[in-house]
Amino acid sequence: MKSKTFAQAIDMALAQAMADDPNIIILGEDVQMLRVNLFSRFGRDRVRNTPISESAFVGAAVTAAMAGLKPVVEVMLVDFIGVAMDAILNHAAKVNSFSGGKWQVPLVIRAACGGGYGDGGQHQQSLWGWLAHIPGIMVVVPSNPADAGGLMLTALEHAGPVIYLEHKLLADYWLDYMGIGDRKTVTFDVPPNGARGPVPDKLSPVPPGKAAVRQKGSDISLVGVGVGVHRCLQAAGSLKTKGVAAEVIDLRSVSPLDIKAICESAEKTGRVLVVDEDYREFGLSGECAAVIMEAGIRAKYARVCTNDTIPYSRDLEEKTLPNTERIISAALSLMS
Amino acid sequence: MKSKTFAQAIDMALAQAMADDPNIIILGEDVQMLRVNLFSRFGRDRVRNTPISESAFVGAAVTAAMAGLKPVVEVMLVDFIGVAMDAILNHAAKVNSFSGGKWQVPLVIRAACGGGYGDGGQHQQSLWGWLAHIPGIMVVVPSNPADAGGLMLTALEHAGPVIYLEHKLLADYWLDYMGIGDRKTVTFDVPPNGARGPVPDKLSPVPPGKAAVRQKGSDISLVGVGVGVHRCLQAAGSLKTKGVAAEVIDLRSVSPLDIKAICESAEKTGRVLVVDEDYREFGLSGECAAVIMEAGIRAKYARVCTNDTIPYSRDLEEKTLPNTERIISAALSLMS
Amino acid sequence: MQPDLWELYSLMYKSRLFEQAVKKLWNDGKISGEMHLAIGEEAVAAGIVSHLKEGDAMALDHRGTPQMLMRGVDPVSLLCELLGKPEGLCGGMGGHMHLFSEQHLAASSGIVGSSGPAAVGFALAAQHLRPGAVAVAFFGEGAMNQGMMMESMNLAATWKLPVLFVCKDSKIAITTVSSSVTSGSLFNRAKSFNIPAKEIDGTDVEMIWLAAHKAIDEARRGEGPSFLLAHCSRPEGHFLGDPLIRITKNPLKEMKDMAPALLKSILKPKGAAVRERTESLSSVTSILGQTTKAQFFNFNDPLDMTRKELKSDKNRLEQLEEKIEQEIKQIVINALNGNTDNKKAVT
Amino acid sequence: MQPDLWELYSLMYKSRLFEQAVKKLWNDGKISGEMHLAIGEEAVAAGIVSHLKEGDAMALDHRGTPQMLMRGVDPVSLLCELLGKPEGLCGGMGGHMHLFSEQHLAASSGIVGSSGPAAVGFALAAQHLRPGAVAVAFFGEGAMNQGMMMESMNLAATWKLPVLFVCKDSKIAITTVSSSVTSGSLFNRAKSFNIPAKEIDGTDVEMIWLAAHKAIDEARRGEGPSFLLAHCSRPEGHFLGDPLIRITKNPLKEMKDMAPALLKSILKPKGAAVRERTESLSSVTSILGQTTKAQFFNFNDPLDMTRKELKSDKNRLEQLEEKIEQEIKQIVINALNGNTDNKKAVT
Ligand SMILES: Cc1ncc(C[n+]2csc(CCOP(=O)(O)OP(=O)(O)O)c2C)c(N)n1
Ligand SMILES: Cc1ncc(C[n+]2csc(CCOP(=O)(O)OP(=O)(O)O)c2C)c(N)n1
Ligand SMILES: [Mg+2]
Ligand SMILES: [Mg+2]
Repeated sequence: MKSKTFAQAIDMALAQAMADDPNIIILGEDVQMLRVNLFSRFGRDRVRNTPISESAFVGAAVTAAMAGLKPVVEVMLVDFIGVAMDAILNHAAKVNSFSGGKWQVPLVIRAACGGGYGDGGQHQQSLWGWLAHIPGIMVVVPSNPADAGGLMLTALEHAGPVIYLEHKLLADYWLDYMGIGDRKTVTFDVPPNGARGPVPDKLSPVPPGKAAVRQKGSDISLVGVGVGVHRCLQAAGSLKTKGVAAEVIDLRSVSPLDIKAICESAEKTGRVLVVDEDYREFGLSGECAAVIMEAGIRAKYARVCTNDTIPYSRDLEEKTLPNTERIISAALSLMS
Repeated sequence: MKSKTFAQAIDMALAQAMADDPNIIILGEDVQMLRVNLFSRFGRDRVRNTPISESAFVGAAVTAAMAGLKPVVEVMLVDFIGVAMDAILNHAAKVNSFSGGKWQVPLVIRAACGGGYGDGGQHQQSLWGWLAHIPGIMVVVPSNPADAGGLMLTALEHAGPVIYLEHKLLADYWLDYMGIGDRKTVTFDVPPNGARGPVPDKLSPVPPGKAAVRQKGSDISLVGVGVGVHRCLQAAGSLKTKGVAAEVIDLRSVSPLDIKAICESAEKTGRVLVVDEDYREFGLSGECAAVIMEAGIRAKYARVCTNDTIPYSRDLEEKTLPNTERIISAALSLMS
Repeated sequence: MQPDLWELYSLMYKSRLFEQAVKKLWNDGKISGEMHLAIGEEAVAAGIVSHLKEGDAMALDHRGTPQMLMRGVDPVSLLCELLGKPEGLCGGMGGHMHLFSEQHLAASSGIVGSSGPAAVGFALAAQHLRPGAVAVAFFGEGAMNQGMMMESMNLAATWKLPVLFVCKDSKIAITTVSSSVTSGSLFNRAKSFNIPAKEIDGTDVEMIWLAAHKAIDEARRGEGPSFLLAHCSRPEGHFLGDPLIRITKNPLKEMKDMAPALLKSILKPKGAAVRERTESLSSVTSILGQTTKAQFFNFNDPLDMTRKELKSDKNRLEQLEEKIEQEIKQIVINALNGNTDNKKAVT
Repeated sequence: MQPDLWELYSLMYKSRLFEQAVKKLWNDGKISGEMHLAIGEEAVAAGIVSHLKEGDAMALDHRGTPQMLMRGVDPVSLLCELLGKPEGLCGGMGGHMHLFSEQHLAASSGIVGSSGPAAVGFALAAQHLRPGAVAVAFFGEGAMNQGMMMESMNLAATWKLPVLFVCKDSKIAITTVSSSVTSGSLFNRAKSFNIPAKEIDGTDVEMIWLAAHKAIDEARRGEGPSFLLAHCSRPEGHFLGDPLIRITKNPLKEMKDMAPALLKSILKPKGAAVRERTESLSSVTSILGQTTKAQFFNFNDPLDMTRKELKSDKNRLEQLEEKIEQEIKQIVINALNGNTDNKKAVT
């Protein structure tokens, strides 16, 4: 186990897999610079720069996957996925079903997501719950380096299409490009254990659809994903000083959702607070409520999410994205 | 009040509004034939055929709305909205917020939705819960002619973007084009009171975000939208013979969601069954669970939704879309 | 090289009879949803698909039955799929707009324009895994205005991918005359991406075969994509039950439903000026007129042209047609009974 | 007609100083996120925006500060918006990629290619509501490969909409040399949609003004869209803090972080052949080389060219520059204090 950054762990997973499987290729805008280490090792045929034509190259990645390649197609920021949505909604997600289960689409769609660095509402969305609504795709969101590497392997091994989202506050190079730009005059609320942490020397895949309990507790379940997990852990620290023992669940995979983990924790604590950087309505937080109610578990429930378009101004942004204070105050309300 | 078809009521609402407001225009593929009555009355400048270029013309409709027109832009089937998703996700829904609340996008996006006529998984989706996830857009789904006309007026009067979805089993011309094709050899489960019904001589808008209680009952709340409402009503009839008094709520508007109506009914009956033709996970059914739990209401809950890509074969399709039998059996489970 | 006209004719005739059988089954209510026939486009399909071999791929749109059939997909399992049977090519899950055969690297989609990216992806895989193999995209002239199609042309040309873009120009997209919504020529549009383009009579299977031969050959040799613009006409309309066809075939009956509302709309106060209203009406009439024309007068049947040449050996032609007719009859019977080759293979 | 070079120079100089002030504020940490400057593109903005009047519209991309400023948006409220202040043009909600002014019918977006549809919609509204008004779309050469941009060109040409499509060719999109992902010439691409196209030196404000004059005039008279392809260079890179610029400016420091991992990757077993690895490396070096060149050697400053002409009246020039410098200083002070015109107007 060495300490590595979130970004290094993903690169490592890709390098490990690409060395073993010559059919893995990377496609996307600027990938020859973004993945310069992979480009210089695997060459321009396997790390291909594309034109700014997301609908064509994501669509192409779908059939390339059907015809024997294993493309990792990058759409840079998940916000830009709207341009390529048809390829995901009507093709990647449906071919297996349309073919009567006979034809697979082993495709990884990779994108950076999330906010907290003042880049405005068109570049800081999360959208994981939105994407997970479409049957037929897996959606994973790592919260630390070991999972970032492990979930990339999970994605690469999965027989169907996977959307792999890396949060910009965790991936140091994204934050550098989009937020820091070599300045010492700006600061961001980067979760240190998310951006850097121990990573095994040889990575292995995280089991699909398996949440991780990051902290045990008996009073309230904080359920989150990505950066949200770290906000929950921080909130749990404060709650502890107020005598509240919070359990923190890192979903890791939005779809499939680890219903068992959510329900077991809900059953135990009787209080569930979902922390979701994606939009509040019709998304992950609602789905968590549904699986709890479906299981017949009686629990108090609240959610701290992004309620609206994310504002540009750092002040307003801070209030809009789920922050530790909002989590603490929602948790305390549930306790009372 | 005359008896009119669902489609006639929409045409009537548009004709009424277009006569009063010269800034209303209709854009989309084949609209000169699809809206032939409006075309022949209002001419080719106000009813414009487009090329098959959804991303351009939906995007154009956004700024046309910003610059003084009131476009009703048609994407034919909601399934095709993937191609134009960026215009909705990152533009229509966000301009008002980006401009600091200073600039409005009074746009109606109209599409046919829903299945039940054997057209396969790329032409029968509902997607209302998916679209409602995006903050900044209203999503309405009428279930009968009077509401079809009224909600079109609601959409036209709304200051922001509205997605207006008409179900193909209710709109006779869609069903004729896509399913019947002048054949006497096919039958479809068309809800008669949805496809035809009394419509006031002068239409007025339905209040935004207001559900309608279609049937009162004290044992269980059946919550649905579009064709689902009729399936609920039919199920309620059967349940009555089994001694179960079901309340049926027609949401009419998915976003904003009538939380009050859902919660009042849930509180009263203590049992909620959401019937949703859109995909089950991360959508409307989950959101209903969330608002009930957020309100601290203890209720039993279940959902009957579309769980997967919709199959082509009529048999398999029938089992996949929410049908009356599935509703009855889920309701009875909740009763026990 | 010269095409084998007998082989091409047999592909076309088989496809024609197959689709005529499909029409009957659809009319009988045994096939659901929108059924898009490609009657009139057989020469384009045959002239191109006859070049394909193992490892080559096809990206099809909503009108892809002939290509699947000609490529060698088991016809009974194909028909079973249209019938929505579990024995179908896709177990009844896909239906006529979503025909998939992994073995033939053949994929379909009902999303207009998506055969562009699909062919690019197939060709990319070919470049990596099956050098010398090609991918063909079939689509209509309406699809040329779809952004992803234009992006795909740029992408294929940039990466010198082995793609043959085949645009079947029916002049109409559902009810919209494509020239009224298209600026510039499609031929020049393709050429502007630096893609060699050829415009061709879509009913002349020999010419198509030759053009495809050249284009596919170049693609196999790594010289990149080509574009074929083939003009066809399509007497069965956009899909079975096409309202335009219904009106032109049975104006009295259909107009009875349509006319009163139309008349009322035209006479209503408030709205466009009288002149503009008249223009609207005449544009509706003109589409109906074009539909009639395309159907009854303008239909250059690609089969007729070839049949004329083959008539020199009348006996052989009669035998061939007879054989194919029997084949199709048997296919229909087997499909209705669910006796697919697949099934036989399994049991 | 001839342009007023003094007016154009004053627009350009103001924009230059404004963006230099933005750069400083960004470096000071007062502006967040990705800040895309348009230094080097001032002639394109000035030569075109100076033609616009009430009722005309602008659709901007991620690099639209100069156009907003030149169009007459209150500079203090503009700067306040970049600073994320409540006094900003959009109350701090939009930021530098989302500048909106309803009064000027000016809208921005960070989605590459979306200024195409946006200009089409503005022009459609103009055709209905403000005959004679026009809409301008500004975008980069990278955006020309975005499907919606190509669709928009077809749509504008089909509907004969008053759109001026302005492509600022910086030759690069973030780190990708656009010619390496673009097939055919953009000039021919535009022409293939039947849109009159003109290629032009993007540093020559006089030529741009004249070309825009003609194109906008035609658009106002209902003759439809035009396309201008203007070549510019952009010394500030893609955005402030651009890693490519950093490496070229400070190779020792930046390479210290980058080189070890790169070297390790290149030497790892399993992967491409040595020759291909060397090719990768040299293509990285070549992008860095091009960045350096664009920055230090190839930068044709559009201001220099005009200044040279105006030097004939040296006094007037000095006075003008002095005045603008003062103005910008005051704008920065006011913005930092939140004293916008809006605010004054309200209180
Ligand atoms: C993205 C998308 N938009 C619209 C449609 C509806 N639609 C189906 S076929 C068709 C016309 C296609 O015309 P063309 O490409 O010329 O093919 P043809 O039907 O004439 O063979 C349209 C608009 C669709 N399926 N997908
Ligand atoms: C749809 C979409 N894809 C990708 C991006 C990321 N992106 C931002 S700017 C840019 C390059 C644009 O290049 P060009 O159009 O030439 O404009 P320039 O930045 O050179 O002025 C890219 C790829 C985006 N914002 N939107
Ligand atoms: Mg056509
Ligand atoms: Mg550029």
